[in-house]
Amino acid sequence: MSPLAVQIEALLFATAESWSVAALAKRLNTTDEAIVIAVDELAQALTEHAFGIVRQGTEVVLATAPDHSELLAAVRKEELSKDLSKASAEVLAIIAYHTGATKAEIEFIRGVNSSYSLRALQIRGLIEPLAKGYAPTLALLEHYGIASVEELPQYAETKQKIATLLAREL
Amino acid sequence: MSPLAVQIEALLFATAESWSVAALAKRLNTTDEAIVIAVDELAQALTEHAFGIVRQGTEVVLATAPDHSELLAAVRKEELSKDLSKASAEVLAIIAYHTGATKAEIEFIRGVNSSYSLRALQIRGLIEPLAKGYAPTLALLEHYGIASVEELPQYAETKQKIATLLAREL
Amino acid sequence: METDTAFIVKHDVFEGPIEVLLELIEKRKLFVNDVSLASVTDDFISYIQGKGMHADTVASFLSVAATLILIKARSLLPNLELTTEEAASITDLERRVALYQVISQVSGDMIRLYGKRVSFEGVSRMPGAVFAPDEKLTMDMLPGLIHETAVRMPVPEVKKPEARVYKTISITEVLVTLTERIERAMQKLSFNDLRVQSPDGDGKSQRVYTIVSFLGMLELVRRGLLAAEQDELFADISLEKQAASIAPQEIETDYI
Repeated sequence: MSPLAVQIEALLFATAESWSVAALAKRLNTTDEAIVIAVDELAQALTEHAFGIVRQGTEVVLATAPDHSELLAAVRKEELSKDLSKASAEVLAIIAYHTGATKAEIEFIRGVNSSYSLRALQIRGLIEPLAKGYAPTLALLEHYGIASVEELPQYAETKQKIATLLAREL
Repeated sequence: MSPLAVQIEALLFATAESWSVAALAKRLNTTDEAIVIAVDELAQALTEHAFGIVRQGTEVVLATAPDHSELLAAVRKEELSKDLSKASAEVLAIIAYHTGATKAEIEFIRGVNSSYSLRALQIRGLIEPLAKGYAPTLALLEHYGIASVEELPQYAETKQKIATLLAREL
Repeated sequence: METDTAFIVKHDVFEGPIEVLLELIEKRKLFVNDVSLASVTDDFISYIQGKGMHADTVASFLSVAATLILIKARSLLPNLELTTEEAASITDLERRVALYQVISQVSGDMIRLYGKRVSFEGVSRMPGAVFAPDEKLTMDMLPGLIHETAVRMPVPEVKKPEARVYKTISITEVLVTLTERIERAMQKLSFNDLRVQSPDGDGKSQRVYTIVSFLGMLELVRRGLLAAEQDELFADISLEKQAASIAPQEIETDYI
């Protein structure tokens, strides 16, 4: 591994927090581009390990591979699944497959007021508000044991369908 | 890496505790000998990484390599000298006026996940966990020059306001 | 009319209009398009009538019903002229149902997979807690922070008065009024004359009244009370009273 990739690994491992590419660049005195390349390298170096890089937007964090879910839930005494309501799952799906979805778009699709679900999902930490609309969080990826939203079922085709249908002129 | 070495890595990563060979063997349903071999293998696999296996008697732990101590000390220093985020300040205020506030109560009032703020406030020694919920630390009260939370400005009415918010049905 | 009570009581929780519409279309194994939307109009309206809904819920169902009626009207009267707004509401509804179908295909997975295979973050290896207050955050600022949080917190939902406007419109009532007007009116009427006037006359509720009138009228058309005929291309739709008059109560019972 390059020295930069190792330094990023040290920060992610020791702090156990998510870091944005910009924050890493500032801390390690380098450019965003260099960080992005080094993070890719680190992700590559960790493929055989028990944990790896999880990415959402420009944020990265180290998290365990989902294979160890049960073992670690037992050790950490954490409950694995709290149920997701149908309404929340729909709102979550819209945001996960269409990052930046606004409340208006969500309600256009669902035909019902979605304030309650949006709030419940924010409290669970699964979504976060952007300047405009909502985005999935790292916690969402961790709850599904995936390293990025692209690993969600039928991601590419679903994302494409939503984007096409939403973009069509009125 | 062998599956056993990866499982050991998962346990060490996710707990940040030291594990004895015997405890690992019991948790992973195998023999001490198998654990010793797998730990050696893991140590080997981590030589290029920012952290590695540290042996303390019969116990093993994952720890960052000493090369990164300066970097991590700098991060630590910055973490502690930064202004509190608006989110963390709100969480602190809720806990100050509602001793014993739980994570769920704080998130109900704020409408967003507050794990990060709770962690940040604990690292800075401003709040501490109780058997249930959180309380401001004595050090915080001393810093504000008061002997108890009742001396906080507009204590009674602000405490009442929080109680009203918690009673809201959404 | 075909009714399926099992469908109506299937979900205890509230379903939205788009969800109901998609279920009706999928039950008939149809694709989402204007033809399938027109074909489930009756089912959709009987769903609204069969459910005791809150006023604010009915509003969202009625606006969808209104668009369905337009689609159905167009299929009944191919030469019917639609305003730009009406045409847009039709393509919008098709898009909404198509979008909802895409979402419902993945939201099942979102429920099934949630929390089953979890990734855990590590635990901080940084040195333990040190007292490090933020010097800028004074004690006097704390009540203000609570106040700001309180302001942001949603207020429990109160039934909004504008939602009640919709509640008072029942398709049956409109049918009664419409029938009475037809009974005493002349042989030939243009559609504009048949509009039931909204009591408060604001744009939104006027639109709902217009559309609900249309719905009632179309129901009458469908039942042979009236025959819709169009004198010539681009002319107003003209309606002629037919010989047999059906009592509105019968129509009402049919809906329930």
